[in-house]
Amino acid sequence: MSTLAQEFSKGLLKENPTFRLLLGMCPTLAITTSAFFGFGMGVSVFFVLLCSNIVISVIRNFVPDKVRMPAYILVIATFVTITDMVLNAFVPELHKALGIFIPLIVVNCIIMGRAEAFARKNNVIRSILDALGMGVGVTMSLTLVGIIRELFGAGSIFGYNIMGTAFEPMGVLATPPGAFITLGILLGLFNYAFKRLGIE
Amino acid sequence: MDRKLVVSSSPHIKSPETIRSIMIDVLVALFPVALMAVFLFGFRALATMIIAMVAAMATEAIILRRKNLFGDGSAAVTGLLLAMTLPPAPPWWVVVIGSVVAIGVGKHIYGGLGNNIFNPALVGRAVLFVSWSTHVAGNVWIKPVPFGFTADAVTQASPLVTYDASLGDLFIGTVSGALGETSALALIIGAIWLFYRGHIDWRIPGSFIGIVFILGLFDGGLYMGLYHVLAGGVMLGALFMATDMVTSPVTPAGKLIFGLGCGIVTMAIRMFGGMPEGVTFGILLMNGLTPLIDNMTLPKKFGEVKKSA
Amino acid sequence: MDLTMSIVIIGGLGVLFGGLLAYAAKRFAVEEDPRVEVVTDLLPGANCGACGLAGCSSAAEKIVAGEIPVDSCIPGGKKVADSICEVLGIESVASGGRKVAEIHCLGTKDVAPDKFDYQGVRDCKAAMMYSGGFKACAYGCLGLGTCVEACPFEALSMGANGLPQVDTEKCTGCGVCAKACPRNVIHIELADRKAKYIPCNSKASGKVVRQACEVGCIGCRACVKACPNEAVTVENNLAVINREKCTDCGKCVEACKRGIIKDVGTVLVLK
Amino acid sequence: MRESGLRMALTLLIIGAICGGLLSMVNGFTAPVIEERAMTEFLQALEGFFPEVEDYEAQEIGDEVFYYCTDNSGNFIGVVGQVKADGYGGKISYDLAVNNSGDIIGMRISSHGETPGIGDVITREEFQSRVIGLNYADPISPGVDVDTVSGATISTGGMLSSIRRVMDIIGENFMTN
Amino acid sequence: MSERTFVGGIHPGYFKESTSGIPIAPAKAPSQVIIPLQQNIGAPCEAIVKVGDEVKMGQKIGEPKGFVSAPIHASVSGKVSKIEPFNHPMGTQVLAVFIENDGQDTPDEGMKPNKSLEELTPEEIKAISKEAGLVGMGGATFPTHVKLSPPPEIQIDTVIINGAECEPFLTADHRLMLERADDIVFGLQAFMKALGATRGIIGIEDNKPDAISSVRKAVAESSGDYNIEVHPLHTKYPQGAEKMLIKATTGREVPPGALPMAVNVVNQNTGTAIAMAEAIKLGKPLYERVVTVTGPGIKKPGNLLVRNGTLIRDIIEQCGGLTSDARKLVLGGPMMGLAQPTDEIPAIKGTSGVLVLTEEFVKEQPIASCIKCGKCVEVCPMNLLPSFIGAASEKKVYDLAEKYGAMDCFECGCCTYTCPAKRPLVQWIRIAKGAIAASRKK
Amino acid sequence: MHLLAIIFVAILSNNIVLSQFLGICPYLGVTKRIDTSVGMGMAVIFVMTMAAIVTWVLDLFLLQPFGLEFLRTIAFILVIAGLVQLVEMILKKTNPALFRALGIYLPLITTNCTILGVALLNVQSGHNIIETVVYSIATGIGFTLAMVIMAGIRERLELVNMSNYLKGAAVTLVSAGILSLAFMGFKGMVTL
Ligand SMILES: Cc1cc2nc3c(=O)[nH]c(=O)nc-3n(C[C@H](O)[C@H](O)[C@H](O)COP(=O)(O)O)c2cc1C
Ligand SMILES: Cc1cc2nc3c(=O)[nH]c(=O)nc-3n(C[C@H](O)[C@H](O)[C@H](O)COP(=O)(O)O)c2cc1C
Ligand SMILES: Cc1cc2nc3c(=O)[nH]c(=O)nc-3n(C[C@H](O)[C@H](O)[C@H](O)COP(=O)(O)O)c2cc1C
Ligand SMILES: Cc1cc2nc3c(=O)[nH]c(=O)nc-3n(C[C@H](O)[C@H](O)[C@H](O)CO)c2cc1C
Ligand code: SF4
Ligand code: SF4
Ligand code: SF4
Ligand code: SF4
Ligand code: FES
Repeated sequence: MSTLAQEFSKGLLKENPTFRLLLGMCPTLAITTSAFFGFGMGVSVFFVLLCSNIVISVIRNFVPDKVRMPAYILVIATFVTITDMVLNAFVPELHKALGIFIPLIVVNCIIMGRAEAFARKNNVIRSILDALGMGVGVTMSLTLVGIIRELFGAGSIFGYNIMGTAFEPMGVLATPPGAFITLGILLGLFNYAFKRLGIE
Repeated sequence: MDRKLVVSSSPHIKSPETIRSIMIDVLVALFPVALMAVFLFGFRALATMIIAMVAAMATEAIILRRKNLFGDGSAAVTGLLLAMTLPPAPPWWVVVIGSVVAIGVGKHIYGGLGNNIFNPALVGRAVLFVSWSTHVAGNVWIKPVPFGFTADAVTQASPLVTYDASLGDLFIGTVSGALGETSALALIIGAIWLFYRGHIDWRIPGSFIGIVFILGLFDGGLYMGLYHVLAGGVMLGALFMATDMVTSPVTPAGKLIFGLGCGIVTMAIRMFGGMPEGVTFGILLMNGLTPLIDNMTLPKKFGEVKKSA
Repeated sequence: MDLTMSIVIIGGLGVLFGGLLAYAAKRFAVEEDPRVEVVTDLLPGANCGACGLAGCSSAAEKIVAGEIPVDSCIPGGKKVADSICEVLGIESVASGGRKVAEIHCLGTKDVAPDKFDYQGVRDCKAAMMYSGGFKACAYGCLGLGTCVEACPFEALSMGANGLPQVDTEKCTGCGVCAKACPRNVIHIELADRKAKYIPCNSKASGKVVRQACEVGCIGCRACVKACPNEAVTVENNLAVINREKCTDCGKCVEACKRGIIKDVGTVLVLK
Repeated sequence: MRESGLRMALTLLIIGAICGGLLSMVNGFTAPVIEERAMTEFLQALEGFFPEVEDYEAQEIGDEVFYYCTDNSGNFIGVVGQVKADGYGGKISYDLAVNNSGDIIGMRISSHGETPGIGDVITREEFQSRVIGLNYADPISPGVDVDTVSGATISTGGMLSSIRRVMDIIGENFMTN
Repeated sequence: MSERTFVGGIHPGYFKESTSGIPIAPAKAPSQVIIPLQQNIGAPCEAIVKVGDEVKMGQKIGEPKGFVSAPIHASVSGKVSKIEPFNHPMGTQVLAVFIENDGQDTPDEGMKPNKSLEELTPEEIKAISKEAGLVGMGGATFPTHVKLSPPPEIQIDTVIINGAECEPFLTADHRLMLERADDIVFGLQAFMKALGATRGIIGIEDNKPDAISSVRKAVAESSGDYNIEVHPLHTKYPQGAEKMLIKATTGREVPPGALPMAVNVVNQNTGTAIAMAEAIKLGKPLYERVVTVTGPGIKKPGNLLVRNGTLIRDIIEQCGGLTSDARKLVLGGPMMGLAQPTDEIPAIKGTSGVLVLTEEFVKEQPIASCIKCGKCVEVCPMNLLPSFIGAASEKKVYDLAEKYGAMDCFECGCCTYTCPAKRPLVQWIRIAKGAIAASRKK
Repeated sequence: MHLLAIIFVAILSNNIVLSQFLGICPYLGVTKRIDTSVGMGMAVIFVMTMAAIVTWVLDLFLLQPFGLEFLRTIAFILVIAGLVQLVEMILKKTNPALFRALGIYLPLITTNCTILGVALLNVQSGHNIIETVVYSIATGIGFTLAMVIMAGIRERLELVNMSNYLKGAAVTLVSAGILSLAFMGFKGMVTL
């Protein structure tokens, strides 16, 4: 079914959570000092999104409307906490870098947004595809921002030195101001590109 | 009637002043400052200024797809003022990146001349400062050698770290520091020209310098008051950068508040903060507040009786 | 120990808030029509103002309250109106077909000269303030694009000939442009009608039109006589074609010496 | 009765209980791993400073912890302090290792909020080499006895002041001979 | 030794030398006059003559339809040839009476001297001003009799004669003050008597020292017991704007949106005072006025006494015609005057100047973004924020425009004049005013 | 002095938006007009303080005694979500005027990471109850300050001709970047 493919692909570009929907901007700014951190955060979000989308679309019919929000939050928070503990146990370096932004995945608007807007209204298959698309979209975006900031702010990508030793990195890209400015300019470029490609 | 007439709204005469003429006036005002920089720091200072101006103008020309490099002259002003905030001889690529960031990020993201919120030259400088502090801050201040146009560069600590320069040296400019900030004398001469031409108003420089002086008094009496005014970038900032019309309030009361704010932040950073120099951050911060200040200080209309704000 | 306490605490908090919320929901219940939200979702969300209200959400409120008709949203068209009817459980109203904007002027710079050089704000309304507009024709399009700017759907663009062009795909027929035009050059018409039309807006006498424009309708009635179906009439010196009666035979086109009668569509898509 | 309070509470109770239970289980699984990792990490760090370390004893002084290290024959080989300095962007946490003759033999910054590219020079050789080898009896006045890094005076000066203070503590508490 | 002045204002080039030395000369009456039936702010008149009627010079041909309106009189004797819409200086088409001049200038019987000023009552003075069709000749053409009839709760204590003539290029008032100073003083006395005012002030910019001494002399020589002062004013545009003038001469500030009478002042132009004097002394209605014909596009500039309804084209012809590079025709001064699309436009009561500008004045400069230099804020005599009003109006955010003071702008043009970015601020403000007024009506 | 330092740091040198990157979504979304950004700021201060107190108590008396710190995230967010919803309901009924002023922002606040972030930061940095309250209020003020400054900037940018691609979020981010640069000037003045 072509619509199922759309369910997946919309998250990549058309409804890319970062550059189109402007959701979950905090981690996008905070932890993208390197490509690896961006990727790690993306995957974490991906994981939580997938799991919670599945569970919510399964339980959607049993949960009374009035306690919908608390119930979803419980589900999401559970997966977030699991992610937190697993990262801490097995990828401590990433856990330390992502810091408080791991628990804050709970309130990441992407996840709650998908739960409210999608999983609650759709069946499991569609919800999984939606989560896959959105998750890949987030991971791509975060990694991209990470790559750019790492390349110019440290001269490397995924830790591999690219720019040679004579390169003096542009420190501002590793700082909060650099994060804001980079993302702002990227957003502008994406707006332009989307318009050019005719993606509304 | 045989010819087609022109119809437009009144008034039908306009003052001869244009943006370009204002910018040329600013360049003229900066001439003594530039001269002094070359006199003190040699031809390397001239090179820095030229690189900054050309890079700024070229960036703007490319963004606007404009053939004329000089255009309305504002990019040249930005470039020159950026150079004025840099040490005499940073690496050329640092200067170029500074200009590109100033014009590209500081100015044209906002739609170009007149629309930017933050002072472009200072955006450029702040980005350089955070990115390559070793090249634009720290151990980069060259000891001035009057007439030593090609003399070797010897570095020296900034008077804002040592606090031991004489007031006379600070006034004339025979101290180490950024290109345009050392000579209060040259800056004042330039500012008088701008003042005479009606491009700056006493409020911003007056309140800025005034509050720096007053707070300086608390830091060690009259001497320190004057020292704080003369040392570092206060004069350059107050006379040429806080007065950038685009990024400062238009209302008279707003100008006073703006100057006070710049001075207070500058002095807070100098006295309690982590760095010797707070002017850049003081002005940038107040630039951000400018729209709010303008809104809070709408002038009283003619004939309006006291009505709260 | 951990396990039981975890279950107890999180479960307990769940019960606590479940209970509290349930209680509060009863205790602090506020009447609110949930349909407003649903209807707001259905509306296009362009906040274009074609309905005459501040935005889509206030339109939704008024629609639910029955203060304005369900088909008030022109951009949304029949589709939206129908789905709103479904939500509100009322019978679908047959709102007419899709509408589009139509430019009623062909007076490009070459054929309809200016009477003086206007300098100042590039806006049609502004230009009207100075001797009633710079165009020699007092009814023609000024070409400063106020309508283009006003269109909330980016359906208008200024053509190379100095007249606005409608992109019939994007145009929703909301009429915002027509309201913005100070010279009433833009008319809102059915999109899929089959008829000729006359892209001229001049109500001036033939003599005046001849001086001001090479193509404008002079009200000579040649078309009226030529039309076998009595579809053409001349009102206020301007020929008008009744789309119900017009059979698209093209007799009037041949008759018109000024060549101002056009197929619907030919001018609309002129790029 | 579909939307009754009881039902709402029950739903949340069930979901909450399941979530709580699940988390507890995962925690039971990961907590030991985390704890063990932290231990080995710390031991590795100690070994990095003192390869011959066999045993250590923690001692709290103020709100900082010092580890008194001994080799396999129980001889005192040095102290590692888990200490803090005032930096530009808040506290800097670091480990400082001092051998039994009172010389700094190593340091490791564990967390800091210094500006990347400016203050983070404290994590690099450029700065650390100025510190290594100093003795607790040496004067360590920032900018006078040991150069600060220009452009990062606050960070490096803060570190040096803190080192001075830590060395005093170590001298007082551990350097009895 | 000039008075205190207002804050703001500009010092444009004055360009007055070319005409200030040339005495007023009567213009040739044209063979046909075209007299629009709307010549004042307020309601238009109704024609009381028919096509084919013979009319005499000074005969009433238009009867006012409302209180805020003044009658209109024939400026020549002859035959009414048609009554139809014609171009009007306001840019619209207005019903006008066309009179074929018989060249006789036969005066109307109604034109005869009134009683002396001492004998006239205030009510009679008001009636005379109304019958003579007096309107303000300083530009706004507000009916004079209305100004002379304040509501009973307001006692006017001061009458100011506006001899500032701050608009560049114009010298009509200057010439009148030199040549007709006694009539100005007489007119002022009439206004004072009509209003029961105790103080009369004549304000004159100090770049016209000869006018100041001429008027001073006339005041000294005048008869009657009136307290009249002559105030030299700081030379600065818009010193002649009534609010600024009142501030400069009396120190009072007219509140925003209020009229001068709010501060117990009435303000009249010098030309209006002379028209008042003529109405009393000669019974002459307002059918001709002094017009400065000037500008670089005019070959032989001068001050002409022009009959109401004379085409601008005829006036220009009498001044040697246009130079080859003339491009813009303005009725009034360069700061507030209205640019005209054609010279086939009749002169009316409010036509104070015919200004023709050349190519170099009309070069269109591109509109740049506002650089927030604040120069417009500095010069705005009303203390508004023209830059923000303009920007808000450009973006059609009219509520913001209102917040920044759009409605209090009197369109003096200082802001547009001074703006280095060449922004058409006044035009934007006018647009905003229109939009705000429209939304208020709703 | 210590409390003053907390306030200074929370408002200026460690501004929650400009240097901690929390609450960016409302920062991009609700800064179009000054009055709405003030409203949002007030609502955040209120909810943040309340949530911080409740979660602090919860942490001290329920989670810590049983060694259940790993449940912080889930317990806190549950409490916050519940609280916000309760407040919303109660306000709507009891004080419609206040509800109209603040209420519309409340749903936005649940998913605003500043609230949970501050609750977590409070317990992680071992604040006592007074410090918790002070820190939360100051952080909220810092948030409001950043919001209002940005709203001022954006209101001005409304009147500017700029590229459509950059309008809105993009230019807001760039401006936030420069503001954040300016706020960096406050760093190093006070250390906690
Ligand atoms: C954005 C920014 C970040 C800074 N980061 C640090 C820092 O991490 N560590 C530091 O010591 N100083 C930092 N500073 C302070 C300056 O670098 C300051 O000039 C320096 O500490 C004083 O050194 P100097 O005496 O060599 O000029 C920072 C300044 C700014 C503006
Ligand atoms: C609507 C309106 C009503 C006025 N009413 C009076 C009035 O009652 N009394 C008066 O002395 N002047 C009145 N005036 C005249 C003004 O005071 C002023 O003289 C006139 O508008 C011309 O001024 P200007 O040439 O500066 O625009 C009125 C003007 C207007 C526009
Ligand atoms: C900006 C501005 C400038 C004016 N300059 C003059 C002037 O120079 N002389 C003058 O008589 N009236 C001038 N006026 C008109 C006066 O405000 C006022 O309307 C007039 O003096 C009233 O007299 P009147 O009703 O007899 O015309 C000016 C008005 C404005 C708004
Ligand atoms: C008095 C004056 C001061 C100026 N100061 C600056 C400045 O500090 N930095 C700068 O980039 N441009 C400055 N300019 C130039 C111009 O206003 C600036 O590039 C605009 O901010 C660009 O929109 C100044 C212009 C004038 C007239
Ligand atoms: S159609 Fe109307 S609004 Fe559009 S350009 Fe023509 S005159 Fe202007
Ligand atoms: S062209 Fe006119 S009718 Fe069509 S969408 Fe645009 S504004 Fe509406
Ligand atoms: S805003 Fe109005 S009153 Fe002020 S200077 Fe401009 S035109 Fe004059
Ligand atoms: S004078 Fe022009 S450029 Fe200057 S502030 Fe006013 S509108 Fe802006
Ligand atoms: S992710 Fe932080 S507020 Fe949305």
